[in-house]
Amino acid sequence: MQIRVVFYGGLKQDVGAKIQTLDIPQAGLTVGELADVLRERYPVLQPRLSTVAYVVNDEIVSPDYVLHDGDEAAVLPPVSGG
Amino acid sequence: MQIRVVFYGGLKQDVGAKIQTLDIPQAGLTVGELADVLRERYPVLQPRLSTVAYVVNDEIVSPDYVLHDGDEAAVLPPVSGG
Amino acid sequence: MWVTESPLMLDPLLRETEDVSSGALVIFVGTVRDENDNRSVGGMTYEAHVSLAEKVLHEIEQEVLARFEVRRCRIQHRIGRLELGEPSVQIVVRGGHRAAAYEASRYAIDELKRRAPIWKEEHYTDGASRYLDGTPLQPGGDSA
Amino acid sequence: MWVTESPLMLDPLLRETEDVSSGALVIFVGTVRDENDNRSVGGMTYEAHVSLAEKVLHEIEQEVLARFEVRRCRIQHRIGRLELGEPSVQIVVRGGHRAAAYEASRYAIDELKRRAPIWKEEHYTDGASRYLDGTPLQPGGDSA
Repeated sequence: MQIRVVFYGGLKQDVGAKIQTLDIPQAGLTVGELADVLRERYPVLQPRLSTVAYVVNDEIVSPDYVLHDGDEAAVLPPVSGG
Repeated sequence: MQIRVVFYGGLKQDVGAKIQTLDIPQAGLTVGELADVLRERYPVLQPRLSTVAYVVNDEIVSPDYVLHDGDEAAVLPPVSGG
Repeated sequence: MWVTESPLMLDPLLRETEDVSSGALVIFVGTVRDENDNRSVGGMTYEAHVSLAEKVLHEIEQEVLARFEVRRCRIQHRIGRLELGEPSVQIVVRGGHRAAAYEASRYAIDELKRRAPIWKEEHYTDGASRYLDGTPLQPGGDSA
Repeated sequence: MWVTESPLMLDPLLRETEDVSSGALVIFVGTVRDENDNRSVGGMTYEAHVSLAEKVLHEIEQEVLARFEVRRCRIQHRIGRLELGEPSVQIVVRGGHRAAAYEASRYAIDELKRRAPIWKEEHYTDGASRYLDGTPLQPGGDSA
């Protein structure tokens, strides 16, 4: 299945792109498992993944949230608005 | 000698005029003595004189400040700006 | 200019205080509201001892700059007859960071209410008018 | 509208929140300053997760109205490239009295900084740029 991953803030510089489409060889993937995939594919993100939040459909989701084919997951580093 | 007395806020309604010129039969008058004069001439002010401030030349003055002929003394009730 | 009979305008005061070294801008505006002490208010008349009020508001601005980590402070008070919703006072504070700017703004309006020789007469919708009770002035300004 | 690429304008927000039952108006504006951490700043780029940021700012407005004795609250944040002095955020609070209006305004900006999915990239006058460290987002919004 495919998951669209959108990187915000400094993360998109680390990854080198704001949007990446990941091909996942299974039918469902928890957000916790997505973090493992990201850690593997983008080692540069390793030190930052402990402080990111994952957002699906404008909700911050927990590690056990299950992503399905075609879902979009946003990866949000610590915020600095204002 | 003459002292110009200017009443502010609700005091001018009590006195019936914003400015009154007082003829004083002596050459110098302390602000404390002015208060006595006002108490006598305007009995309606009696309950309010304990909370007023006296201003001469844009300074709040104490009861022992001496007024001279031609001076102007402003009588200021409690303030309510803002 | 600290005391004026003309309607208060925010834009000129914002331009006057522009400062690229300030990241926080806190503005306080007091406006005439339609009710006080459960009485329906239709307008307000403000009177000032103008020359002393200008001096006091200028002093408060200087104190704000001395006591708080802020870079700009301007205070203006309207006098005369005001309709509902019109601004009676406006205070602009700019500084590097927001905590000090908020504190400085509160200090300015609290001191103004305590020290500025200004009086308000409320006009009620039933036709009556009344000078509000206030705070007795103390000698000595900020040391009081 | 809570998040916009257009320059923030105060007047429309003041008109939108007009209220004759409010006597106190507190405005907070954050502006781009020329220095941070002793580095000379030439501008700033703000990025947002726009749809979530709009939701969060709207939620904060609702919380402000529920938690404080105020009658109006509007929050707007700019995104895109900003020059020195330009406003990045503006918060308007109106209420009957000033104490609650100040507290509500501070709550709004503090919560925005903690919860709004917005990031700033500082551009330094030496040509370098840097995303600032920030506050990790917590699940659950205002209960966090």
